[in-house]
Amino acid sequence: MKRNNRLIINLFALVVVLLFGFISILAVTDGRSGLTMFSADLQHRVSYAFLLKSVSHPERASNATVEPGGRDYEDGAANVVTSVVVDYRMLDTFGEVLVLFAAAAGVGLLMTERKRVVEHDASIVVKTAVPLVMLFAIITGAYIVLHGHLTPGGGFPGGAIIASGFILQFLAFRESPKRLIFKILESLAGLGILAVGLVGLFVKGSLFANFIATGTLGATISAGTVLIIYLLIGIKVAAELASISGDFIGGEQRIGG
Amino acid sequence: MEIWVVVLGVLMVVGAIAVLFQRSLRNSIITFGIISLMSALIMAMMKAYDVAITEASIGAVLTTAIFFWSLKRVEEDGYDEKK
Amino acid sequence: MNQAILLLLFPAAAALITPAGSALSERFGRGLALLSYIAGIVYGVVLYPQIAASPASVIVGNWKPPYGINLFVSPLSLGLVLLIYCVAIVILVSDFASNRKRRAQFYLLYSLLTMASVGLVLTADLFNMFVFLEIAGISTFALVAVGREGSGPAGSLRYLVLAQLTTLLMLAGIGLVYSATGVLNIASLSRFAALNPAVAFLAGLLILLPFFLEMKQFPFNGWIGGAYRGASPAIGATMSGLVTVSVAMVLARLLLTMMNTGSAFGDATTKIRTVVLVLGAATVLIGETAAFREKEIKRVLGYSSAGQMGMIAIGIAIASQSAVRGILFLLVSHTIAKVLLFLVAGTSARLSGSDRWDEMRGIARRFPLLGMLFAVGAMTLMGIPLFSGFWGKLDLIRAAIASGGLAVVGVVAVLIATVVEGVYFMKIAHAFFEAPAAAKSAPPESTKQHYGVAFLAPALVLAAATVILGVLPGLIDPWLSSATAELLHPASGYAAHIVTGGLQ
Amino acid sequence: MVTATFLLSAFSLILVGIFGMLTRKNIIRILLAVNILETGVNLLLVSFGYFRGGKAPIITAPISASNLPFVDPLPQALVLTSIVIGLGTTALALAITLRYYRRRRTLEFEPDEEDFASVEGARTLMRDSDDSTSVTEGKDLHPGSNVPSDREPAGAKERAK
Repeated sequence: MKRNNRLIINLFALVVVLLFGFISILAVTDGRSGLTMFSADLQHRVSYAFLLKSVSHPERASNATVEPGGRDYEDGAANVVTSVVVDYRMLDTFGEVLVLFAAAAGVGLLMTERKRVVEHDASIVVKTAVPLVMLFAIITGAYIVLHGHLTPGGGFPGGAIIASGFILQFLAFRESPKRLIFKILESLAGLGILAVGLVGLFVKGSLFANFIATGTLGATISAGTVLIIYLLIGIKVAAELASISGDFIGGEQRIGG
Repeated sequence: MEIWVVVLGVLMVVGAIAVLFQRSLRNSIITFGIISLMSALIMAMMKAYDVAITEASIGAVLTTAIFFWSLKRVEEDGYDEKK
Repeated sequence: MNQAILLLLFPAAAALITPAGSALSERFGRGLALLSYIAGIVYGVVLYPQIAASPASVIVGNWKPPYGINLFVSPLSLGLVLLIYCVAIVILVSDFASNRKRRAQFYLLYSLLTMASVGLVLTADLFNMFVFLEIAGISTFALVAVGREGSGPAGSLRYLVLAQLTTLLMLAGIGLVYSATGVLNIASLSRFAALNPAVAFLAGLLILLPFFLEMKQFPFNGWIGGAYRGASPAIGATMSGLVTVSVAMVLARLLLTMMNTGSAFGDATTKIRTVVLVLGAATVLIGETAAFREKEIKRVLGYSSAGQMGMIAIGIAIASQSAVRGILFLLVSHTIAKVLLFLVAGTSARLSGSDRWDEMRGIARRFPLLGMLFAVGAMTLMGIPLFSGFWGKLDLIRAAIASGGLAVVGVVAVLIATVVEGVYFMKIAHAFFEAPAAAKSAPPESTKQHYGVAFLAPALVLAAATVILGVLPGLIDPWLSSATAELLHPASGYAAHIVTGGLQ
Repeated sequence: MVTATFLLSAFSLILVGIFGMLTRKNIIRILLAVNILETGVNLLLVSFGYFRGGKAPIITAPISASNLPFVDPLPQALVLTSIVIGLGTTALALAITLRYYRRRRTLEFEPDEEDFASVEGARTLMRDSDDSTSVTEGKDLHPGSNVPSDREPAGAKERAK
């Protein structure tokens, strides 16, 4: 009996899914008048003003020009995706930082003790190689975080790469590192981001407003608070992902060998 | 460039179906990791390099790693797929 | 007026400080959380006269909508924010009565959940709404999973999987709307050029999906049983009291302000509202009958919330003046009464040692005040006159009859549900007031602790609020009329206050 | 044509993800399906922002209103956020799954509601740790006894009838 009621559920789900797919494709290719999926080309999207960095005066966007080396644009990041993530739509990113914060807290709260049987230690090769690889991981990650406003990448991938350095250390060296350092780092970096936001609120009149001159487009130190916020996000994401992974890998109980 | 897009797209969908119907959990997680990497590649083809790096470093590597760690911990706790 | 965003930041700051602070002392997290909610209330009350005079569009980063993100602080949203903070304080205080030693992360997650609910009420940007929905989701899953050892994780997982399904489909809907219109702001969409009817219907429904789930609407309420059994009473009260306020408000905001005849969703609006009405009516019937069959008191309250949210969905779908007044009143009175009932359920479960109401025989005899509080909460939900629920249901039913057509189906569902509600609340009350079972009565020492001031104070405050609102509904009339004006006339009440920089 | 391929592959990933979530019983497989759905939605969003012949939105040469050869940066920003949210949710879900397994000894998700209801309800609250964090700081609830809780209070089941 068990076998075919699984089959019925599968078939029913298949029908539901195909129906949903059919209806959506039908809706999207509908011929009637009105805006459809491809109606808004780049000129008619908000990103037009993001690309031309003329959000504070969108009516002059059509004759705005932006070039590397230009000074004091309203947003100094050469990488427009970073300027959207960290400057134009910063509240999303602040919310998203809190999502990771909640996830780290949830994992910390829920993770159960680990009963791990340890047969043998990591070989000498691993033990000597890991610190080296860790160093490269952290340097690469730091590079990606610090150049977030110029090249693709930024706080999130950079932080993840730095965290992968720490994860290597958890895996190779048995004793679990003191994780309080990650908790405090995470909390401070989060407070740092909120502080930058509040300074923007009280100095420039609205939360996360850029209160530092945005310098020349494309320079290493440019884009004002965008660089600072992405740095803090990088630290926070690195600390959080390291502590989440540390919770999953769990401490070592030397039961075996 | 067209051909690669079609090939990758089809491969990803086949991989996604494979994830659901593979017998061993370990193979499904590996297949999922491959799909995430392929999606990072497709994003790079769509000139979305920021997202490609993030998808590769977080979506593919860390998510797959967390799945493996959980599977490992559950197996240590007495879980056996054959049972 | 961009300082109003501080309303949102108090609990966020408390959450961010907690990990570092919890190293100092264990009680640090709890005190900080309460402090941040009190600060939110004080700031909100100070702000209210200014906002009542002219609603404020709070922008972030000095970028005007539709380019930047804006929050819309109006009497409606500020009133609900204050309600959310009050409910959060009451629930946290009542949680002290339970003998559970909560870890710092519990309060951290609770503050993030409160902040997310406040954010949902205030935000005027679609993707921002998605992010706040995810924060609320993640905090709720963790808080439910940490509840009852056996069924907490199971209930939380089912809830998580369903919530992820609907939230990710909402993201696809947001992508579709952006690809068609080029904007993500609700005010801009409320007066944008019309979308193709089929695209509008599909995108509109996809965007509403997670709110159907959070409001426990019919096809998406498979998770209620497991989640409400697994969660501890405080978290059950939060899910039914705190989260539903923000989710119902957002559904009203989307369905009335964003989707109206002049908006991007144009003539698909009527079709979407019919779907909401039908789902609401089905939920009312299914929710109440499920509550009727339940043996565990927390699940009874969970399913009864589903029924009440179904009524609110019907009211939103009817979208007439008195319907919106009715459901706003119903939303406020349901929140107060439901949190009160969860407090009573939690305490009587602790006193009688079991979750099932048929095992709590005679508890009202031993603790008459407990029985009285339960009666007040139950009568409010049933809509008995002299209690606040009555006025809400009256307006709703009057509006439904006036608007005729499919709304009459809604009325029939509401009336049947009220009868079913009455029956099962009577059944529970009967069990409560019955002659006490001789066998197990909790030792007196723990009685004082469970029944102490930490339970009584918040419960009495809630009961008083319900009765006052029931006897003088005029108290919140000005708030109701300005809220209804804002929701039903988006051009003058909502979009006019949002200074947008070009592109509609 | 290329955009249509991107959209179609993303959309089919969504459909496979939804199908997986509705039909699988093993929790880890359901969570894999959630991630497939999420990858599909992310791909869909990025392909909404893709314009044929566009370049990555990084300003390396002078641009003006007439010469904007870029793809749309905004969907990329949305997907950046969505990917990290997906990681957070998956990490939390797996932590809950570990706790679920610790207690139920199985990864099959369909708990038999009714059977568990009678046991769960009947058990007196005092004995059952209402909040595991208070009783044992994450330690195993019944040290040593690996007896799943369903079999334990057989007596309670009779009394509950």
